[in-house]
Amino acid sequence: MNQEAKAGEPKPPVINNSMRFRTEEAFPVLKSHFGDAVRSLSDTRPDRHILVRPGFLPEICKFLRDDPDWQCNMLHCVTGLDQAETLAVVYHLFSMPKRHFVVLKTEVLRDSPMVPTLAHIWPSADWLERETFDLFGIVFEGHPDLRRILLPDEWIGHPLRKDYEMPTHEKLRELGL
Amino acid sequence: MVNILQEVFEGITTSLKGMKVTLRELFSPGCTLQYPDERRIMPERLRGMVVNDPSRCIACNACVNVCPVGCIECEGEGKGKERRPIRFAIDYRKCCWCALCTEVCPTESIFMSEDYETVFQDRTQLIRDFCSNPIPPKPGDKKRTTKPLGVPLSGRVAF
Amino acid sequence: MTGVGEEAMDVDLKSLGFRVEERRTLASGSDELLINMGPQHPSTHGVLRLLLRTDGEEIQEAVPFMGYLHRCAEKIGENVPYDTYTPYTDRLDYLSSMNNNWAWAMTVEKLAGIEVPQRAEYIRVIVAELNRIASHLVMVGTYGLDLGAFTPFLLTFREREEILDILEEISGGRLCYGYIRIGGVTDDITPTFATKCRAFLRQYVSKLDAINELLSYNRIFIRRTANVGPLSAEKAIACGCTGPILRASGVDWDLRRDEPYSIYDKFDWNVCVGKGEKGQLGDTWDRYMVRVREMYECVKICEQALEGIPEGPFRAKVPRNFKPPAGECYFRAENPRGELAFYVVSDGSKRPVRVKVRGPSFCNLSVVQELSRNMLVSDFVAVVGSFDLVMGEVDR
Amino acid sequence: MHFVPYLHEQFLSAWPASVVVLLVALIGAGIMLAWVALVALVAVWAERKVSAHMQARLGPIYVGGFHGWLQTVADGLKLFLKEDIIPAMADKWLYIQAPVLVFGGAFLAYAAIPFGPKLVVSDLNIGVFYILAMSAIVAVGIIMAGWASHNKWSLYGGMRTAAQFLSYEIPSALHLMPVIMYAGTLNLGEIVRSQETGLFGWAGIFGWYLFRNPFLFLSFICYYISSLAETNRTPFDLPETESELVAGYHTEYTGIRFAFFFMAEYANMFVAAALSTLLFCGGWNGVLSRNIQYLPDPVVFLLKCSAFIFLTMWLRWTLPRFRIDQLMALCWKFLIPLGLLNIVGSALWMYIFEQV
Repeated sequence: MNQEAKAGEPKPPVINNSMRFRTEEAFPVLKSHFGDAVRSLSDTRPDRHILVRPGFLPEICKFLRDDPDWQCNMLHCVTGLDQAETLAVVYHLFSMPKRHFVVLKTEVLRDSPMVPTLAHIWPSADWLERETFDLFGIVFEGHPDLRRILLPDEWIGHPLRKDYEMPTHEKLRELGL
Repeated sequence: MVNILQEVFEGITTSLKGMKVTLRELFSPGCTLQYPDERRIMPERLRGMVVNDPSRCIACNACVNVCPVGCIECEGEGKGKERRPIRFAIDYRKCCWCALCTEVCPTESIFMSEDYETVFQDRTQLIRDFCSNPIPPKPGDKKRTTKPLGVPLSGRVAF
Repeated sequence: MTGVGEEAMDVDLKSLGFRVEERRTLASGSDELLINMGPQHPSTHGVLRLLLRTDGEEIQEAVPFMGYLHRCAEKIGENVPYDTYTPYTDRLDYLSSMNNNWAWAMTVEKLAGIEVPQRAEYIRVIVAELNRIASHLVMVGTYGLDLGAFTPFLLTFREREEILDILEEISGGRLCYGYIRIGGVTDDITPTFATKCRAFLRQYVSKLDAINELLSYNRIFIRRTANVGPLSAEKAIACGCTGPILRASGVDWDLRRDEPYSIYDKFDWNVCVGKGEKGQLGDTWDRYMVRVREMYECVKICEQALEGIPEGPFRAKVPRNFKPPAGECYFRAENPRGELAFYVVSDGSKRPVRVKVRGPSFCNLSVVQELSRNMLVSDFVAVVGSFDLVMGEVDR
Repeated sequence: MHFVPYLHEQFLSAWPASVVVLLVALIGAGIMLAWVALVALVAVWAERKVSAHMQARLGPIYVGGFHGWLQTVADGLKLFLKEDIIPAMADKWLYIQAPVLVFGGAFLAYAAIPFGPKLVVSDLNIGVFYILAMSAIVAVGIIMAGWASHNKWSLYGGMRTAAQFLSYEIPSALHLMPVIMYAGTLNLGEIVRSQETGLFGWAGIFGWYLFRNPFLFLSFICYYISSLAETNRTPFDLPETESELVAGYHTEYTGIRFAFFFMAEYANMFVAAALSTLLFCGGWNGVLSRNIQYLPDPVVFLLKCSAFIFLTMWLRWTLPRFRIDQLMALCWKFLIPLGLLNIVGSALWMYIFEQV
């Protein structure tokens, strides 16, 4: 079991990985530009993220996309996250010319999970947000075509939330699925 | 006009090249085997159907815990070294042939057999209880039953 | 067109979110036709359903529907231990399970800071590149099939079988290997592995040349694919396309070179980029040809890696009850179909809190809807085929 | 048909003439039907073997012993016994008629094909014209099948057929014109006989219209291409494109009705090969002069036909298929102008070099 203890210690990653995360460097820049809209920088390992307020997300993203220092021209991934009290959306922005990642995270309440859409900034957000909506029930305001994407249209509930209960076979049959 | 002629010329020459390839293939031997009559020689590490040898099994539940699909059911009897399974069932409907169970097994009783013909006449046969329906011993099959997959060079760090 | 299932039309339109007026014009008096291409259509490569609104042979709109193969891969990820998730990654993109395994293993290794032995890295590179060749062979073959050429399909499958034989020899499986695991690989290579690999690679290039003669440079094939469905570089990046599709659009980007994970920086090879030789840049032929050329490069990488396999352990010691530290981690790897990324959030327990699979096919597929405007049905088949979708990964 | 009056006078004088004619016609038709079925069976088997070996496979190997030669018979039996499904929304009458019409068109063409100097069911004066007309019926059947299936993919197949078959009727007729001009007749037997000797009285291969002049050679290639399109073979198999239209016009057909379509395709292939042989390749005339021909005429003829059928298969398993607009462009922008050019060119050639 000493193996386990060793693995649990925080130590610098030794694997050969040249993915460049510049989230730490982005934080002061965003903080100075957007003030309170940028809440905090997480201390998670190995990747960190910047917590932003959902309302300012499109502005921040537009800044990161258009600013010559950042040039995040690709929205690599949009992920939902269930954090018990809140739901979160994590955005992995990637810059092809600058070769770096910036990770943004925004938290919304479980009861009214509303996040503005980024589909007009990056077209790739379209389907990724639809997927997040489908599996987490996070509503992306202003999304051009917010429908379920992986589950059937008649599906009830959002399965990747931690409080989701898998319907029984009888229930599914009732729903005609 | 020149374009059309060039197009036609290219069309004909590239088609002829393609025809050359197919003609060559026509006279080269096929690579298929007439399956029930001819069989491939299977590699040693072939992951056939998972089977368990209840005489060696100690019902430690390691395989049950590691199985990603939960296809193993095991009930044991006795304590310590005396522990033996009274029921050890593998549900082949769920099994995903990942061989994780063979790696964690401390007594190497569960292993991937060489039997890759997984066709059954009815569904009940897909759940096999190795206690009531043990595997017949294969004389020429010593090696597979003793060395499962993934034993690291430096002794047994089973995982 | 009289009454081809008007009730069925209603349902489709509702789920499409078409406006009511549009539905009316379509139902009565319109010359347009609504056709379901899939989920059982031969050239959607799996269970993709595309609803086509066509005017004659011309497609006005194509709306993809998926989820027919949704197997809750992400939900399962939250409920199984890290290493036990490996067999599930096999089944994401089932044509390149080695690469999936590897991406997952590297994600967890990054999260937990596990150092992988050099021997394991070499073995991983070899098997992953072999699997990449196998995966591209399937694409090349089935793409010929989409365009009506049968023979390339079986000829490529013959080569693929040889790769599968090699991979079966070391892993025991033919499609879902589960070979690359956290900390290394399941088992050391067999004594005959290297010789078999070399023998295969030696004869393979000439076989690939024959496929080129038979299909790639055939004039009919070029006419069918060049200038069809061109995708601009800006659009490809904005839509999140990755892998061969991005490269076909002229973007010189390959993770293996630009973000060299593992030991890719040790090898000498070229990134294949679409040049638009036969038509516009980023057309279907480019997307096809990038893959064909990549196969030659894979051969180079494999040969170099085979030369350099060092002695040593093939697997790092990973504790049996493996618990990575709490944290989050995003890692991507260059898969045959693009960048497969895993986002893992760990709370320090045995099981991850969240596993997100960013499948390359999923993001690539989102372009299809835009590309399909005013395109013939035959061209659309060519375009969908060129994206080389694996629905296991789109639907997860 | 000298046989009928003879039969009537000698043996069946008590019967009315019409009955005897009908009887003879039925017997002839029966023989031809058996022949068509045989051709289809052999051709299907050959296609499977050729395709298999080109694709590094073996093809049928068990049924019947030698290389699975009975496989198609077994498959035919299986198709006979299979359930015949008619889709609920299909136009039942048309749906049932379509395979009959498709097969009928292919079958009727056999009546005018001579297998040897005297071996012909009906020695028509307008043989070429008749065969072209009969193979056009196939198009009607396919369009009917596509429409009646009540399947949108089938409808596409049917519509593509309408465009493709009707367009390709023109070049295939146009490219036969130079031959007819040379022979001065539409009778197939006469055309073959006129190929016994060529320019300067050279016999054998130089008598074949294929080698009479460059325009005829061009005509032959163009005719062969359009015959591929008319028999619905890759690279022109657009009506059934399994990767685009699932299976096109015969998507919904099962069992014996599907077998009819299948048989018609191979029957048509033989007709196209026979026309190429008869009109361009000297029919039953061997490579050498007729005086030193050792093989029986029908054998020579069938050998040539087999060569053409093999070529068709070879092309099918090599080439990808065209797109519909490319197919039409090939027809209207290339084959038809070339057909007109060939007619003029052949006429001039005949006038200048052969003083006809």
